[in-house]
Amino acid sequence: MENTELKSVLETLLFITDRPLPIGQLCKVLGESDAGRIGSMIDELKSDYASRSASVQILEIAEGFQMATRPEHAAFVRKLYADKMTLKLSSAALETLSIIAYKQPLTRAEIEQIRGVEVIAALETLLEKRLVRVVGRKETVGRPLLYGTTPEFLRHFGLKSLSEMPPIESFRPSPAQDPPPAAEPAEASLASQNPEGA
Amino acid sequence: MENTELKSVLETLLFITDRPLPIGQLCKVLGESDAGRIGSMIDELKSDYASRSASVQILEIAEGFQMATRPEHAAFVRKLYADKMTLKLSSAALETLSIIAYKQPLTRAEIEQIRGVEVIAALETLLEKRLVRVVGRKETVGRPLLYGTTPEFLRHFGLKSLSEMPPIESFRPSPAQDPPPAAEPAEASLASQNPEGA
Amino acid sequence: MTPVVKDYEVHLEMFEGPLDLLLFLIKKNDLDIYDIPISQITQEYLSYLDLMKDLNLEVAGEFLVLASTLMQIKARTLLPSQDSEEEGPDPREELVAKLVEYQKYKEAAKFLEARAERFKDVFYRGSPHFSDEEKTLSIGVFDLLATLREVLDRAEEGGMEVAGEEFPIEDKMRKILHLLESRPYVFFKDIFQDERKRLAILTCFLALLELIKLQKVFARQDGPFAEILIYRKEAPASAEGGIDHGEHGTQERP
Repeated sequence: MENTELKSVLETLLFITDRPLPIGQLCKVLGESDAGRIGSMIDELKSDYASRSASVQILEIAEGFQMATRPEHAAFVRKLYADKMTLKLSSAALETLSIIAYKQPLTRAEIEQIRGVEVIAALETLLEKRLVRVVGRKETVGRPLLYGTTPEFLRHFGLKSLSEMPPIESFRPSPAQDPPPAAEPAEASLASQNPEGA
Repeated sequence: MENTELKSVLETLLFITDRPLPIGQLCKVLGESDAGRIGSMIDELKSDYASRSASVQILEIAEGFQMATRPEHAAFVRKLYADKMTLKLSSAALETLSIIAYKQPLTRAEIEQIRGVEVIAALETLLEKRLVRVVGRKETVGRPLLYGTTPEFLRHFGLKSLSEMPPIESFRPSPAQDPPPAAEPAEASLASQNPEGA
Repeated sequence: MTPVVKDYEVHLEMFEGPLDLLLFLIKKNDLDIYDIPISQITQEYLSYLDLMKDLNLEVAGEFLVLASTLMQIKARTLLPSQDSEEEGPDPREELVAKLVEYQKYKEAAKFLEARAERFKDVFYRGSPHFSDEEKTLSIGVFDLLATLREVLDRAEEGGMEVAGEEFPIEDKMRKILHLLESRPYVFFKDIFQDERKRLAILTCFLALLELIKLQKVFARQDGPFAEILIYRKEAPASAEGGIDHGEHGTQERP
């Protein structure tokens, strides 16, 4: 690949990636064996960006390269994401989430069996907030989707791993205690999560 | 805020966002009341990018603006993500989606009325891919959930807004066996938006 | 009636409904949706239903409801026309209206598909990654069934069946894979080449479905009602340089 083309593809990759890309991986994707060449192309890109005072920069972080915003505009980025940071969950969503956390992977029908009500609205909220994801399909009739929790789930609840969750048996209700009635899934949180408030 | 600064912050926001930003939201984040000014700054940014043949472009999509890669380098992006970037929907899912797009908001029973068969599996797939979301409940017996399309839906199909979809009546089968109506009236506006053609 | 083929755990995911089948038959026979020959369509519709039962496919209840609607319409056309006003809505008109309505959305779906194809090469930061590729039969179930029907029609009539004769599905799966060993694809019909017995043909068909489900082969059709081809599925090339999203179906946002 010729230099201009290589630089252009590099720019594309550094833009689109959601994690730092090591030189080795860039070589593989670009089909280029000369890591030194990739390195100097990145340097060129860096100085191109700097010389036109672009508001985006190419950073070398621990494991690799990635585009990032410059600190000058941090206030605006924070403002953009301000609404997103607050995460309020309805009790229906929380109950659904705890069922998934303890019983994963499981299907929607299995969650509904436990909760005794439809959970599609709660599930949609959890998917939207990336607390839950599809982890595969169950090999039964219809191959229903299987759900599990995400790394975001752990981060949000301050857990290092799933094993940090208390054993489910510790929540066994005392005989007298009735479980609270299943609450309506509240739609409120959807709008606030969406920055444009669509 | 002075023009150069404004453009620079705009570039930052259009880069960092993971979803299209409507002009209104950009105004809010930037503390700028003049939407026209933001619009012309975006136009300037667009032509800056085009004139230096940047490998990234600014697109008007899904009722907002966002940076995107250019189609020329798609092969490398796919390679970076191990080919996990292409969503192929089944025809059942596509049909369910088109019903939702035109008739939203509507309930699952209403979709099933049109398709004549259960749609829960297709609906679950569409929710999971975030092409569709729960938008509320219908105030009838059982308060069934109402579904609608998402900004991701518009983005996935390259639509600026729902109004870019051809009127549903243009798809009505004609009494004689004429070929179905030409499928893409919106061609012109997209071609100009996406100069390379996909 | 019990299904002809029993005890096989082959399940075809059927997301198509009775309206899809009717629209398929209308297109296949090049009929006018506004002027459907009701006897012909009813007979064909019922024969597909029988075939689906023979294959032990899960036939949704809606299929049976529509079957009885069709027979009701047929019965009406045989009666001398009377004051139809008293009999409430004309079931034929209702059915045509439903078909026309649904047909519009099917065309709209094609519009969406074409759009997605045009924009598939543009990526955004935050574009979702798909860890579980949507499994789609690239051809319709009814296209498969239509071809199967042709094969069955050509085969010898059922009189030759030997009671208790067995056709293990595994044998048929091996046979199909064997056919594909020396070439990249075969015609769908070629799979049934040396089969003469109804049960053997049905079993062969189920074997094919199973292989599709196991992703050992895939079916392709270039254009409506074109010949169906069965391809061997190559082992996926190692995703060199790819980010492993196995544990990362969702993206982390700032």
